Formats: sequence, structure tokens, C-alpha cells
Amino acid sequence: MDAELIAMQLFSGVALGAILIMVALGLSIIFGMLGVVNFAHGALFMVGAYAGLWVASLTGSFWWGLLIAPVAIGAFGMLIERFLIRPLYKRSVDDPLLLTFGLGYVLVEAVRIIFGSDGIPFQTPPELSGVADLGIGFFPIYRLFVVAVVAVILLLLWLGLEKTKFGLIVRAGAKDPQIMRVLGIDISKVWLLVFGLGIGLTALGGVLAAPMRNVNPEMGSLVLAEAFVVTVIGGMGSLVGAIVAGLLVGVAISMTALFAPEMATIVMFALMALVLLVRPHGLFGKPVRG
Amino acid sequence: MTASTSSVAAVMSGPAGRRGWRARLTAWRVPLSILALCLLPWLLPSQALAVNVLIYGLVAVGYNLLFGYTGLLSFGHAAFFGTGAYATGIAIGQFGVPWYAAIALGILAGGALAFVIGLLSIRTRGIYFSMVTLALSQLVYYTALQASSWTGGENGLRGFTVAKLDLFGWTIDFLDPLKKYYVLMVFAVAALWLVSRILNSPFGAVLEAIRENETRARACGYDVERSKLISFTLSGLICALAGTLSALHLAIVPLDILHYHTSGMIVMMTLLGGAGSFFGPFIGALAFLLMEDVVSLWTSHWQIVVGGVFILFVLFLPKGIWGTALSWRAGR
Amino acid sequence: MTAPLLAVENIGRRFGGFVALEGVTAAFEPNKVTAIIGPNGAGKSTFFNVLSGVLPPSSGSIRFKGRDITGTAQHRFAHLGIARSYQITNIFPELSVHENVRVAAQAFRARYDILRNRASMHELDDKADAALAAVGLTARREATAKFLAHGQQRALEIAIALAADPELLLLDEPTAGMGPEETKDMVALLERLAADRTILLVEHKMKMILGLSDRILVLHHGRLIADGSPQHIQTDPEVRRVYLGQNDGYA
Amino acid sequence: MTKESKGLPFLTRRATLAGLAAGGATLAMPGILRAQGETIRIGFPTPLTGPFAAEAKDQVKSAELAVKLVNDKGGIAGRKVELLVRDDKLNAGEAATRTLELIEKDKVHAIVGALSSAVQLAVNEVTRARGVIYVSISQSDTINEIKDFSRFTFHEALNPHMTTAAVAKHTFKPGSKVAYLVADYAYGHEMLRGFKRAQAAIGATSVGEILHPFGAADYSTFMPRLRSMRPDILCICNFGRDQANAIKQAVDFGMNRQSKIVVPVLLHNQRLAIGPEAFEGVIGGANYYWGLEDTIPAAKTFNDAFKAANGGAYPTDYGAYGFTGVSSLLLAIEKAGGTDTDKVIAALEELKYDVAKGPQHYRKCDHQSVQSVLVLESKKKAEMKNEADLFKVLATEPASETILRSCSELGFPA
Repeated sequence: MDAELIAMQLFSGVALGAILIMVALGLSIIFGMLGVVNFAHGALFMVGAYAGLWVASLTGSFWWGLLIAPVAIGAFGMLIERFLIRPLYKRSVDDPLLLTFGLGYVLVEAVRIIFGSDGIPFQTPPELSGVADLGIGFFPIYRLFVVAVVAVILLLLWLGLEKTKFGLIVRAGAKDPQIMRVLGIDISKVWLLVFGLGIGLTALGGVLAAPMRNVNPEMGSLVLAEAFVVTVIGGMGSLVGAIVAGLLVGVAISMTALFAPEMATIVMFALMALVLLVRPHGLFGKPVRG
Repeated sequence: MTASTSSVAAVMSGPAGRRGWRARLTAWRVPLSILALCLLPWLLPSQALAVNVLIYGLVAVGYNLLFGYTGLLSFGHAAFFGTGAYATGIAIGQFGVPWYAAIALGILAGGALAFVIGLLSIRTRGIYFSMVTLALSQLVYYTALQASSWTGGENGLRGFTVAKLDLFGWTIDFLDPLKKYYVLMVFAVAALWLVSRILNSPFGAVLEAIRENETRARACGYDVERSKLISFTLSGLICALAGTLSALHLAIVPLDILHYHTSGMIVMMTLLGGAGSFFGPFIGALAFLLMEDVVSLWTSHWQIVVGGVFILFVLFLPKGIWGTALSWRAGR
Repeated sequence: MTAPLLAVENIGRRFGGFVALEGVTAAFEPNKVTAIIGPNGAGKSTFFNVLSGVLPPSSGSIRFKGRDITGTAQHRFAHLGIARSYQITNIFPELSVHENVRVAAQAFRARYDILRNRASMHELDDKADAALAAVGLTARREATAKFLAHGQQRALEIAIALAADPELLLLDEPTAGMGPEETKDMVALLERLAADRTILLVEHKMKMILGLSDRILVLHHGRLIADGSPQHIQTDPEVRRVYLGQNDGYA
Repeated sequence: MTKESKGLPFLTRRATLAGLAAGGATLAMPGILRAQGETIRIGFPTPLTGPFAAEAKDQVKSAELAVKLVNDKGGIAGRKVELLVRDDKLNAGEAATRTLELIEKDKVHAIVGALSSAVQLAVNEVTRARGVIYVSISQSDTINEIKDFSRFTFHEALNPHMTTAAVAKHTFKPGSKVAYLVADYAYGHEMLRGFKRAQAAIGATSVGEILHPFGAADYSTFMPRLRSMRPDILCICNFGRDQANAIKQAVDFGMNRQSKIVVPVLLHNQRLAIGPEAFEGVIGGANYYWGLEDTIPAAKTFNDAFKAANGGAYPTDYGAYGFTGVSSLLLAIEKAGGTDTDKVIAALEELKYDVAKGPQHYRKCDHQSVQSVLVLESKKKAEMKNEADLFKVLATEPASETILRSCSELGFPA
């Protein structure tokens, strides 16, 4: 193996991790704040991709799809929180998990009814197609673009969390939900927004992934499993954890692809099992008490 | 959800006779189950469906021991169901083991796996427990996919059709659907009897105590981790038995049996019928499979109906079909 | 002096850098009521959790009936004869009142037995009924625990602890959240229990403690600052200083 | 399906005649059979839900067409034919259950169907134990081997070995450098084995093989290494969505500029789902393409009948299996003069049929249909004359046992 190949492989791992981060971040934010494990997260990733495709075909521009779809699906996520998940907060933590599990089924089938079960082509926008010479090898321009977008989103998210009042509330709430009640903040409004934000992020991930992987109703299923792995490794509820674990898993997959390619999927679950056995609450998670 | 479904269970633990019809129902639950199972193939559209209800009902019963009675939401029970099936198929197909010994091997293999996965996972709590069981069962899935010389990989395991059962000089035509059903039913009934015994036993009370309040159960002097591990293993054993029956019934073991979608289906069935109740899981399996069977005849979009019904149950009838029926009757 | 039932020596407990308990040494004689008091955050809960095995001490040792039990698993404590109740009601909400107590009594007879029928274990039913009678809950025997009134749930809390027939009873604020009437009932119950049991309790209600206890320990910032009879504690200058201006302690 | 009857002549007069000449049973005792008059029921498990739902629906349409054509001319010896379609959800366990139901409850006379190797093997197992005739219409090498052989099962579909042999023959050249990206499961390995055997025969060389996990969504991590192998030909040995994503990402990484992309099976519906851009110039095999109508009369007749019955839609590759599979079975039943299992098996073994793609027959030892293999190239968008004009037929490898593994290699006694 030459060094250039390994460097390329590392880079494709990072690019792969970028999409994982988008999905896992939403999953983690929602769990950290609301205590909800969203099993419909993968389905909403897929719905995001379809929404992006639909908007892009209406407007004739990928950019509108990239802009509008995540916002629209984020709003749709708020409806889900308001009408399906909110009634369950007083109940066992298992209930929202089970509800979203059923919701995943419904969303996938709804998309099959509307868009067909076959999948739809999603062309890479012409201004981003082609390959770039990185010096160590060739890499698709679109994938470089994805890494850049994710980096910008992470930066915006960081600024939002550190510099705004809403961010302050979210950070405080993730540490101790009790404190918001004390401060007289309307938690339900915060939760609504956080859920919408989390879903918006996964929908954005879906739109970004679409030109690489095409669009089909089952595309969320594998992504969900991957996002769970990332979130659990990083520690559920930890944003830094989601980012670090997303990159870690991406690189682990790409390195396995180089040395033992057929193990590329299994390595993810093995990594997760290993982390859980050594640190049951993940790399950056807080221990659960009970 | 686990907590809210258990007033049924509270009743069972009271001495018989004090609570009228409910206590009588509890006392007669095994004979009633036998009666219902005997009638099943005559009531359902097909015998193959009846066998499926039997098998998935049994998986759900095993799962319910852990989820409904111990309060642990596992997302990895497909691993034990599948391992039971694979072990039986491999024992018959590759080693020529007689069918009854293959059943025993299947149960042992699934139970042993449950013990190991239980050992690793019960140290974690809450949502992490669900995630660890999910991850470990996916590892089992990928292992089966890779070990194709043993399992047939993605093609599934085949080549172990049992056409005739020989026992004590008797020969039963195992291709006759009705005879097959009743043979498999004997095993399912034995498992149901065992589960009923467990629920009535002192250990059954311990499980409910753990589900209700783990901290207090520990303070009372129970080794919670050990009790959970036993519950996990027993639950795995019963799911493995269901797996062996599935292998004998279909004469194949599909790789999908190990996928987490199967685990999800088991959870859905248990909830639909009513977690934490004795009849609930069977009723859930019946309702789920019947719904899928009927709906898939008039639309290929059956998943939207099944998923929608499931959402409505979580929202409005968290006690499931049987649990809700019981509370209605009790007027609560 | 009779041999102590429980003796702790130089007990300390840290959480990371925070010292919750430090250098606590005390011995408890049988059939006495000892109260543990102290301002909020004094380390009472930590002390109780160490005594009941929930938290292992970071340093020091615990001896029960002369045996070193430091580091023993929590569930073993009940078997040794140490039972506790909780400040926040901690019962089995969906089980019947009787089953709540019966399952506690069962811990000493059968834990992993899956083959016997528990309905035939009548001695456990009797034991549970006795504990229920002791706390005055016989009439609510068949009720589902979560439907009991608060005071009754507190009584059930005690009954669950009593089912173990413990030699040492650790009670964490048994009258928490109770009105005056309910408190009076609880005090009467504790007086009855005190006749043949060793009781350690954490309480805030001073009047009640002064009437009930044989001895009082005062914790402050994780240290034992006073140990003596109620009369002695009332006049202790250190205690007065600690509690000065802390009205909540004298409710 | 629409009930319009246009009085189409039965497609395969030649085949019918062959059947009559060989058997003659239909004429000999038609009275008895007519008196019986029981409907001939054919079970058809197919994945109406799941990722291959489009292919499944095409299969159903084509199978229904085959049944309709026979019923329109009065059925077989007075008996009507009925197709019982069931959703197997692309799940082997589900398929086994549906097959049991079809046999035990619906008392079908034969089963046709399945769309994946696993499902096909499951149905094969169930029908073998119960002595029910099964015409399998999904690709697999495994099912040809003696271990899974059932004398009741006939394989209408191509198998990976013959597909890869045909594709390699028309794409590999002596000295070509070939790299393989292979799905890590039986079907992937079978395709790889087929290609490598052809590669050795032609004198091309392998520059590397990469196994990828079955069902992967992202192939980017394999691309740098594949690129570094500098192959003339990149063989992507997987199927369906895996294939679509792998091709698309290979193109994203610019692989198509340096190498020719070759796949064993070029799927009609996947090409529709992914679009002409990613597939441009990709070469692969197929059992059927409607464009055959230019050279093969039976194809023209089939296309016309299909379009008439389905509002002008063109038949597809996997769809055509439904037609050829059911048609061959019905021809054999007609020839056998009824549904007696042994007679129908004998008739199928003797049958020579040409219902859509030129002459076909079932090889005696493994019951594999010996048939032509098309080698197709995906067209540029600019070259497409209409929505269904997807491929150029590069070559038609004629029906011959030479591209099959020999009976003895499969484990059958000589």
C-alpha cells in the first residue's frame, strides 16, 4: 500500500463521515433534549432526499432543493413532535421509540405510494460534477462540496449554540431539563424547535446524499442503523460525540474497505459493541442513572 | 408502556379466588390456550398462517417475559429466534441428527447465545440496553451472512426437509399441514406451560418487582443483574424454541430471520396484543399476521396500514388488545 | 456497654473532587433510635447510602454484628439484616399492596425458584399480612399500590422494609410530605417499632426527633460535628452555630 | 388486467406443433379432460413490496398475459387457467409460507416465480418436498447444482455463469486488464467465478478483486483502490440497487474515463431509476430486451400483445421471465394433456419453445433453460428515440449448452 492511497482512503472516510454526522447530530440532539430515540430518523432522511428532489424538479435548480427541503421537512418534524410525540412525554421512555418505529413504516410506504417503489435518478448538479485533483489522487467535486457544507453547518450550529439565547437554553436544557422549569422557560416550545432542528439536519443529510446514492424509499434504513452506531459510540445526547464518532466510523469503514473490504459493514457494529462494553454510555455520553 | 400494562399482572399475584373472574382466568390460562390453539387451524384462512401464528406467538411470549414482565426493551431477540432455527437446520442437514435432538440443540444454542448477549448487555440501562442488544444481534446477522459454508449466507439454509417424524415406532407425515401444526403445537404448549409456571413462581414475582422498581428490588435483597440475566436467558430459550419450530415448519432458514426488522416485528406483535399479559403476545401475533395477510391481498401497501395501526395503538391503546379488553371488563 | 450492632469507622466518600463524607466514626447499640440531622447538603443522604450499601465508601470500614461488611454488594445488605426506606416514595406502583410486601419477604426464601407456585407459600402471605397489620394497612391489602394516599404509601414503604424482619432499620425521612395528622400516626408507628428494633433515621422535623430519639448525630459539610442525647445536642454550641438562621431545620 | 380480447393468435404455433407432434395426448383423450374441467391453477409468488416491486409488477403483467392468451383460445383442453399472485416481500421465509399456502390451501398445480436467489431456493425446497412443479425465474448458479436439484423444478431464467460467459466474450480481449468489484454473497461470487473463467479462456488478466458488503449504499471507499489498479475493464458484480449505486459512484470518481464499466446483468428498471447519464456506455447481459423485435418475430408478437394489454407499455427483461416461464409451463401442460405431474415433467424436458426471444429448451440434467443471452450497451440520452429506448443490442449469444457448466461439473451423473 502506498501512502497516497492511504491518504485518499482517509479522505474518503472523512467525506463518508460527513453525511453520518448530519444524521447522527439530529438523532443526538433530539435524544439529549427530549429523551426520545427517533426510529423514524432514517425515514425522514429519505423523505428529505425526496423533498429535495421534488423541489429541485419544480424549480429546475438543485440549490432551491438544498435550501427549501430541509426547512420544510424540519417543519414537518415539528408537526410530528406536536401531535404524535408530545402526548407520550408523561409515559415510559419506550413509547416514543415505539411510535417512531411505526412512523418509519408509514413514511416509507407513503413515499412508495407517491413516488413509486423504484427510486428516481438524482443528477449531480452540473456545476459540481466532475473530479478534482487533490494532489494525492482524484476526488469527486461533489463530495468535496458535501464536506464543505457539513463544515459550514457545524460552524453555524456551534455559533448558534454558543452565541444565542436559544443556544444557551438548549445547552442548559441538555445538561439538566429541571433547570428550564426553574428559569420559567416554556420547555414545550424549546422541544418543538429542537425536534424540528434535528429533523431538518437529517433531511439536509438526505438532500446532500441524494446525488451520490440516488433516491429510493429504502435509503433511510441503512442510514438509520449507521446513525445509531455513531450516536451510541459518541454517547447519546452528546453533540461533540456525534461529530467525533461520525468521523471515526467513516474512517474505520474506509480503512476496513482498504484492508478487508467485505468486513466494512460489520466493523461498524463491532466498534459499537466494543465501545459499549468498555464505556457503556459512549465516548462522550453521560452515564444514565436509574 | 411496560408499567401501564401490568395491573393485569398485579392481579395474578394475588391468591386465587379473591378477584373472581380474573383469578379464574389466570388459573385456567394454560388449558384455555390449548383449546384456542387446537381450534386455530380451523378458524384461520390457511394452515400455514396458523403455524406462523403459533411460531410468532411463541416468540412474542418469550419476548414478553423480558419486555412485559421484566421491563427490558430488547431490540435483539431476532438473534435467539434465528440461532435456534439455524442450529436445528444445521444439526439435521449437516450432521444427520434426529429431529427431536435437533430441537434440543436449537434451544441450547439459542439459550447459550442469549446468556452471552445477556451477560454483555444487562450492564447497560434504558435506551443503551436497547442499542446494545440491537448492535450485538446485528453482529450475529453479519456473522451468519459471512459464515455461508455453515449457514448458506444470503441464500439461506436449506437441505434439511423433515418429511416424516419417527418417534417410538410411530411415523407421522410431517408434510401434512394439519399433522405438522399439531406436532409443533405440542412444543408450543409445553413452552406456554413453562412460562405460566415461571410467572406463578417466586422468580416471576421477582421479575415484576424489578420491572416496577429496580432500586427497591435491590434494596429488598434481590440480585437484580443476576435475575435479569436469568430472565434474559429464559426469554432467549423460548425464542430459540420458536426458531427451531420455524426451521422444521419452513424447511429453510432465511437470513432475514436474524435481521433487526424481525426483532422490531416481535416488539410490535407483543405490544399490539398487550405486553405484560399472558394472552397478549399470542393475540398480538394473530392480529399482526392476520392484518398483514388480509391487507396484503388487496393492496401491496400493507406496511402503511400496519404502521398506522401500530401508531394508533401506542398513542391510544398502550395496553394492547388484550390489556385494554381486561381493563374494560374490570371497569377501570 | 453492649456490643454495637453497627459500627462505622473513619468513613469517607468522594464524588470526583467533591468530598461528601469524611472521617465519620460512630457505633450503634441494639434497640435504640438514632436520628441523623444536619443542614441540606450535610452528607446525610450519602451517609445513609453508604450504610445501606448503595454506595461503597471511598475509605473507612463498616462492621455489622462484628463482621466487616465494607464493599458488600447492595442486595446482600438486606440478607444481613439491614433494611431501608426511601425519602421519595419508592414502592412497586403497579403491584397490589399485599404483593409489595410479600415480594420483599420472599427475598429470604426464594429468589431464583422458577418451579414452585408462589401462591402455595403461605408463610410469606402471613408474613406480609403481619407487616401490613403493623403499619395499619390491612384494609387496603388488595388495592393497587399507586392508588394509595400519600400517607398510606409512606406506611407501605415502611412495611416493605419490615417484611425483611430486619435488625437494623434505616428510615430516610419517613414523614416527608406528610400533614400533621399523618405525621402523628407515623410517629406512633415508629414508637411501636422502636420497642424491639434498632432504628436509624434521617429527619427534618425537630420536635418529632427530640421526642423519638435516644441519640442524635449531627452532620455538617460531611463531617460529624456532634453526637449525643437530644438534650446534649440541643445545647451544643457548635450545632446552634450551624443551624443559626436555618429555620427550615426547625419546622 | 384489462379484459379486452383482440383475438390474438396464439404466439407460438411452432411450439404448439412441436408439442402435438411429440405428445399427441391432447388429441387422444380430450373428452376425459374436458369432463373434468377443473381450472388449472398456477401460483405466482413475487416481491410486490420491496426494492424490486417494479420488476415484480412487470412479471405479473407478463405472466397474466401468458395466461390470458391461453384462456382466450379456450384454455387447455377446455380447462381455464388461473394465476394466483402472492406477495413474497422478497423474503425467503415469507415466500416459503406463501408457497405452502398456495400448495396446501389453494391446491395449485404448479408454481412459477421468485425474484431473488434466496427466495427461489426457498420455494424450490418447499416444492421439492411436496412434489410440485416449479418454474423458477430468478438468477442463481446454486440452484443448478446437484445439492439443490429438484426434478420438479425448471429454471427459466439465465444463470450467472451463462450471463457472464456471454458478456465476457463480447467485452474482454486478450491482454485486457480487468478489475472486479464484487458483492460479498453467493450471487456475487457466482458472477465473479463466471467472469474469471471467461477471462482465463480469453487471455485477459485480473488486476484485482474487491469484495464489498452486500447491500452497501456507499462505494466511495472502494474507488481510490480500484482507480489505482488502472483497469481497462471494471466488472461490477452485484445486482439491483447495489449495482445502480456502484455504477453511479464509479462514474462520480471518473472511473468511466479510464475503464469500460461492465456488469453481468443490465437491468431495465434500474437504468430507468438511475437515468441515462450514469449508465452511459455501460455494458451488460440480459435475457430480453424489447428491441429484439427487429430480428426475432416472436419478440415482435410478444411486444405487441404486451403493449395492447398494458396501455402501450413495453415489456422488460425480468417481466419477460414471467411470460416465458408461464408460457413454457402451459405448453407442457397442453402437451401432457393435463396436470399430471410426471407427464408435465416429461413434457417440459422434451419441450422446444420459442415464445419471445428465439428457441429455448430445458436441459435434461439440471432443467436449465438453454437460451440466448443478449449483450446490451446503455445508450446516450441523445441517442434515445423514446423513453423505453434504453439499450443497443451489441450481440446475441445464441442458445447453446457451450456457455453452461457441464452436467458432470454440476455433480450430475454422466
